[in-house]
Amino acid sequence: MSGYRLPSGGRIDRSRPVSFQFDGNAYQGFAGDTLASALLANGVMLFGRSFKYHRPRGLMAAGSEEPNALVSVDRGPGRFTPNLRATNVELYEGLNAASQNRWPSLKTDFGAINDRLGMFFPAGFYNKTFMWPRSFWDRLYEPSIRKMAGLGDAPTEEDPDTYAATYAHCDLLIIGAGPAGIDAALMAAGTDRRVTLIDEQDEMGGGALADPALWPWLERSMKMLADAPNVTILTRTTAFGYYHDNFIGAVQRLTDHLPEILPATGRCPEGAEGPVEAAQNNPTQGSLGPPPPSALRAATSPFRGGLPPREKLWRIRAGEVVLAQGAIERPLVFEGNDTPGVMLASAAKVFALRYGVAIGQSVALMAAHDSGWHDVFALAKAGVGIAAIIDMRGTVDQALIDAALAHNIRVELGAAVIGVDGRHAVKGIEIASTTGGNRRCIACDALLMAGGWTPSVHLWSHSKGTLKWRDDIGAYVPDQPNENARCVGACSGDWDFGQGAVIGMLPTPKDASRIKAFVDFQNDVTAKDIKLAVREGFRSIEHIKRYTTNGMATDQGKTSNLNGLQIASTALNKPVTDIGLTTFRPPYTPQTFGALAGHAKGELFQPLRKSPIDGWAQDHGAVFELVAQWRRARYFPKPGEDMHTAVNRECVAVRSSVGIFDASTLGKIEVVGPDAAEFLNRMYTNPWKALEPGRCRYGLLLKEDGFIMDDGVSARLAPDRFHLTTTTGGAARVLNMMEDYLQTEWPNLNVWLTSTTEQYAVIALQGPNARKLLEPLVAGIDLSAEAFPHMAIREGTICGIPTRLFRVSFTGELGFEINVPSAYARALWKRLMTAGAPHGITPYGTEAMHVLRAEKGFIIVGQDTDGTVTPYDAGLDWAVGKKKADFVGKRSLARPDIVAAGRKQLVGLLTDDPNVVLEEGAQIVADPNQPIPMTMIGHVTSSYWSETLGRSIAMALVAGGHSKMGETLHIPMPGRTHTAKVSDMVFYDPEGARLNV
Amino acid sequence: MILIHCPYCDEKRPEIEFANAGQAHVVRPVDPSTYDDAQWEAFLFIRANPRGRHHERWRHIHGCGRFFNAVRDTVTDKFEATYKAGKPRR
Amino acid sequence: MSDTLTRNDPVPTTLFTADGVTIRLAPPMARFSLRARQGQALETLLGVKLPKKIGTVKGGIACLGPDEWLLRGAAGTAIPIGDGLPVAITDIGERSVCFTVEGPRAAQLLMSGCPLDLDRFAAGRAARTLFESVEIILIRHAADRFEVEVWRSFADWLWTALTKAASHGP
Amino acid sequence: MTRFSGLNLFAKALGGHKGWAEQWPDAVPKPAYDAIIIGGGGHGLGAAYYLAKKYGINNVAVLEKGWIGGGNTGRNTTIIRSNYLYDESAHLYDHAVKLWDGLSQELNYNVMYSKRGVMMLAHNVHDVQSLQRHIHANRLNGVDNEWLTPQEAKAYCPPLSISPQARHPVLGAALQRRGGTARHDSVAWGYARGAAALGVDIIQNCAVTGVRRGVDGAVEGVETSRGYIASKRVGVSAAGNSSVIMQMAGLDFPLESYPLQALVSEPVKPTFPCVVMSNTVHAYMSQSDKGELVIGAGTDQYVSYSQRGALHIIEHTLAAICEIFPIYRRMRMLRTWGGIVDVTPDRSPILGKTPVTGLYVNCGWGTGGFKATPGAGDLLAYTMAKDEPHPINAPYNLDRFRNGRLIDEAAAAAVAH
Repeated sequence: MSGYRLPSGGRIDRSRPVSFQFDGNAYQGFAGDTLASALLANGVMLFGRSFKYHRPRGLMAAGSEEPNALVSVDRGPGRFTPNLRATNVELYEGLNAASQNRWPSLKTDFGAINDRLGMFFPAGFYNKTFMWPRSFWDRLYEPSIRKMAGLGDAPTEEDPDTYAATYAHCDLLIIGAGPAGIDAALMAAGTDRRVTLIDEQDEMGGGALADPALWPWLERSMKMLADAPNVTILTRTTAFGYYHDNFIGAVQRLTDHLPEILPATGRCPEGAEGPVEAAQNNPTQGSLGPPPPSALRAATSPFRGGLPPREKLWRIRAGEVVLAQGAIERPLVFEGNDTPGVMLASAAKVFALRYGVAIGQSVALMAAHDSGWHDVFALAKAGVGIAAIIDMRGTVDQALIDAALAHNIRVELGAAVIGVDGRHAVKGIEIASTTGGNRRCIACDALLMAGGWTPSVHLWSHSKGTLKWRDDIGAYVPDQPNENARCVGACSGDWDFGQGAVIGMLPTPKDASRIKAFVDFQNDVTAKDIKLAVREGFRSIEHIKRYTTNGMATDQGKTSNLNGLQIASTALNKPVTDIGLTTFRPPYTPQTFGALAGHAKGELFQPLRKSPIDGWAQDHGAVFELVAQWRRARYFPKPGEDMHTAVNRECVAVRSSVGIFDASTLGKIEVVGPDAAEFLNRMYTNPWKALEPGRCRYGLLLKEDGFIMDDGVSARLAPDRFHLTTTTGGAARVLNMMEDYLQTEWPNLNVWLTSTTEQYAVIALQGPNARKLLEPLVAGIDLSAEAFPHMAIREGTICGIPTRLFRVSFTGELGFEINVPSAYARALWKRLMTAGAPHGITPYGTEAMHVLRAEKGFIIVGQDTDGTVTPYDAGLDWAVGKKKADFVGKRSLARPDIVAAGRKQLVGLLTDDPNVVLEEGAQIVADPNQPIPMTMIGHVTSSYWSETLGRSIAMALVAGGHSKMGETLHIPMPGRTHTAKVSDMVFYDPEGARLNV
Repeated sequence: MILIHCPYCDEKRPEIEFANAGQAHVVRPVDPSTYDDAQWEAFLFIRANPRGRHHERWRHIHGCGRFFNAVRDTVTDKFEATYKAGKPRR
Repeated sequence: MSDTLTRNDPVPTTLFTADGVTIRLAPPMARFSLRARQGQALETLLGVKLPKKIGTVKGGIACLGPDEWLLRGAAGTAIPIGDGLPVAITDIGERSVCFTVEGPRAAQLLMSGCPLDLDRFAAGRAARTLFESVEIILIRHAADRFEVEVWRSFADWLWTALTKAASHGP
Repeated sequence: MTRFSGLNLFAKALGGHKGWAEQWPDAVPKPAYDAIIIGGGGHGLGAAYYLAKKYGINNVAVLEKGWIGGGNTGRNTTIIRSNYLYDESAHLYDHAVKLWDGLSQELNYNVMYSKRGVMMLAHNVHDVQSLQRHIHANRLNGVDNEWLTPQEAKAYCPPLSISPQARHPVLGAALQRRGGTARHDSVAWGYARGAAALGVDIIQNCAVTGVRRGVDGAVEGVETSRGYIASKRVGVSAAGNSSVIMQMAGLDFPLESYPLQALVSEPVKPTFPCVVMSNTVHAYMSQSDKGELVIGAGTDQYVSYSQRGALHIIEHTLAAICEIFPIYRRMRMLRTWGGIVDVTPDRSPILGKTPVTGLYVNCGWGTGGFKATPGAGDLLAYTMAKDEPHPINAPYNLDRFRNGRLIDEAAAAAVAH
């Protein structure tokens, strides 16, 4: 026989039947059921197959410690979740669950052959075999092992659900809402402390939910807590990890228990454009609109509100933490202990009294602890037939025996179950006296185990609180706290369930090396596996765990760790405390990736920074590239153009007339104060003190190790005010480094740094017609070559907007960089486009910018240098102030390897075939005919087609490159070796004639 | 996420507001050219890495912006003290 | 500043509403970063009183660090820049934008991404902090009214993050 | 040593597996050894094995303060690859990869080296340039590494999202087919068993408390929690605790130790065929033979020996994983853990002699030590046996921090512009 619904009792709502499916079969349960209780009520005993041996398995527990009954739940496209415990899946109308790790069906599983061959798969078997023939490993053995392993299937489609996250703060966090947790909350209710009480179940109460006598108390208490304004209650919330300084991670499950997921209450933005593109495309946005035909389909709707999040991550900072997580009953280890129908006594009680479901009609109990007796008495009271109580102890409290007699229950003391009859369900058990004799059978249809209790010290251990061993309960209990935390109730080792014996494995007259007595049910670790590990020299419990995988299943050893420890202790003949304790690691129970990722999905994954002009570029078909956190327009293809064509056109436009470029992403730092020049003089390689206001200077910044960190053109606006620029990617690093020196090395300097990267947008106008275009728009600045020379800065207005106008050039052409307050940049850009139309003004992107600067031999830090390049390597000797006593990085430039010959130096490279554009990153050799591994003397850092020059150009870091001018080098590529000659890096207008016009 | 007492803001703030800046009290020489290669190596690279009491720098980068010093036990991660830059080693 | 060039904002200028909270872009304003070893020099120069305690606001000026204040005022406000004095005054009027977050659920919404204990963050306080990975300056004006200053290029992200969190409901 | 084989397994099974001997004896320390290795991780055990096997020094002790393989060997994400940029690195790691190939047979212990391929993703133009540079350098160094288009990357790893709309779209990938994974614990155990069979004493629960040096400054032995043990040759291979040991010998080292976290999902049926790494998104992942998705998280920012990482690191890592592999959003994290990684200024290891005669060091592997296990072990053994470094590890000396000849792979990938 098998489980059935009791005629009365439980907290389920019998007036609300719920239909659901398991493995394609339709069943009915009640509101308030879990999948486990509902299936059990329908007589289903077989829930799943074990990991390794594919043994048929039923329910062992009633809560989150369940190791066997793992199911997959499918809620439609993208909403497939494997490995859920049936005991944690709340029943809802239409629930569709399936068993796992079986083929073709749960009842007939070909994988069960592993069970028959189990003797050949002891712990660590894979270390000992599959080595010959060698080639079989990759092709046969490993793929086969992989295929056999794993539990459920992984999802195959993108999850349409969203996840939320929040921080929260409280003075008292109570984890676990059983009687102990509720008592702690009641004590704090009505005080001025902010109290949060969280529990993983759908209903508060913990153990009290299976004790009808406590229900009135529970109801009263929960009402008091609900009425207390200082108490926050979170159900369906698992505190999964305890981190530094009372920081607790918890996940709240919001929708998995709902039959339908209805849109959240949030409303779309009223009217107008939003940054969400989907919203713009939806004609009904702006109101809630017509309800979507199916709630689940709404997930793909463009509504901003969309569906409520599936789960929410709570990041809770608590003043004090009270852990009231209770204790978990321990199974007993004997042959057949994994047969469906063998269950923890406490679980059977939960099923009967909380869910109104009996595990069987004739239930036996195998006890090593008093608590099982009490559970069985409760079952008897609920109308469940009790076949027998077997207790391995020779004597127990007489009151228990009296109570058993009063219930007319057969009692067998000093005896142990040594076998279970039945494969898919219990048909009977065989017992023997603990000394081995007197074997006999007892008919029953379920067997309960009462092996004692294990305090749930998981979070306590995460917090690095210490544990102490208690021989009397055979368990570790909390000792000294490391955080402001304490344990109350059963998780501290205090309970009133009575006493018990502490054992590893039940005694058996059978050959223990031949029987499968399970310790870790999910991972199929048996007592003999643990003994084998010990025999093979694995003595630390961590070794035993890793060798046997005991405690490494998805239940993380909640029911197996202590039994494993006891068995190892016996096998090693050492006290438990001498073989260590495996570390408890977060999470307490498995938590969804999505919940940990929170909102960080798609556009919210990481901020994508956009310049104020980005929208114009997007509207005009720009192709973007990602640079640091920014996106930048790479080129602006006209219809039919590829990148090459577009870039050629953009380059030619700059050289022949005028191009316009968005340089807003460059970092900017305003350096202000009487000691500004002194400060910059110490930071940069070149001298700054003599720079006159109104003039600009190229600045080179090293790290203290002497390697190039960043560069940029900076301007002196006033004696005590500089406007620095940095690379796009270097802005934050440079500012942080400068603050570091300023605050900690030179705190006496009167100078302050302010990031102005986003204060100013920067529009570069480059080309021979730049001045002509600009002149009519600018007021207060004389743009003439005499009044405003190259490398100068002027302040005035442009189109009525204040501007800091730089006359600088990263292209080699006459050029200006117009700094204006960000909000006006897009309008100004449009104005310049209009004004420049007669000149054929051409927007260009970063790719053309790269080509143009390479034609002039300007380096890009991060591309032509890479963190191992000194100014001398880069040919930037001119930018190093030889007379300066010190600057950041100067001392490092004198280190032996930095002054040694043969360093890689930056040079130009001209391919012998002008049509060959070398690949960036290609390696350079002196002798192309050497065998591999070749001696590489450098690599190509930048390489482009120069439309202006009608040939390819490249820059390269080459060992001793500065002394190799004119030499031919080789670039071996797959299929062909290119040749190129070392050249100067300035390929275009070396005299700079085009600049000074 | 550890809580760090910022000696400038005078309150405990969450770690993500801070940037660790390595060992504290590693002083840059006034004139680095007087350092030989070994001394310079020590300044650049050699770091105390104790199991236990450790002097380190933090910057309250997403707060008041200040660098400051701290004494923290690297085994327990607990702070013994934080103090302003320029104050003597604790 | 100009009647010929129009401003562009990085986020919608319309009000976002969800249960218990509204979010909107604040109008343009003037902003200056004020730096000095002691506030005295600035007070003299500007003729204002500076809040001394980090994290407090007084007369539109927030003290963000031991030598750092943020002055915010009506758009177009001009102040002396302190040439030659041991102070640093920098125009950052367009560096950031400001969101006003209002409603009974405002604090709760902000705590979805801000690690500070906003229950204990009194009206009149200001702090540079984070919303998830993005730096913000948070100013509380009343129990149910906050302002969030964020650098312009992060504004789009923050708007999306806040409105999404708000629409997820309590 | 009982030979492991399918046949023997079969035979032992018939005997109820009672016939298996200890894989390695739990040795009691002798008063003196020809060589001592401090640290019973894969590197240290490997060094002991090769000392005995290749270099004829059998009177060796491995001293482990806890249980062997319990440090970073047993806490890492088991990635193996050698597609490094610089010659020095490529030679070092490829030496290891060559030893990985065939290690199971050599040790007669299946370490489950799985050549499933390591794919490194490029998400922006700079990544593409950087990975191409690696590929070109690797080709000329004889190290396999090939470029894949996004479509080819997707074909190689179907769970990968190559949506151009992604925040960090995949622009391509570099694939090293010889890269892969191995079973971390088995590596330690296999070396321990192999070394023990050659006479090496593996001594667990033996913490080194001091390094004794003679009047000439040379090493004479080590003080331990189990008494003084003499040896004129001491190799330190103590990962995160290397600084602490070096301090005992009076040496300050360019090392800092940081917490590094990793995590696994619940096991699922085969879904993820290879190893994927993304430096830009900060995520890497593979699937173990048991079915768990194995995911590497980042380091915390401060020095710590607490083995206790922060939650926000895990949040960032899983956000990154879900971004590259959105189908795994409903997968669940089963277990997180922390290790201690010792990091040098140039992120490359220190492997060679020290200023103290007779004291050798193998440290500073940061997050990348597992892949080097056989190579590091072999090279440490070589250096200890010959009292001079092998040409492969010669560049990994301490002098480089003084003379500036750093081997900085991270700096080579620097980004700016």
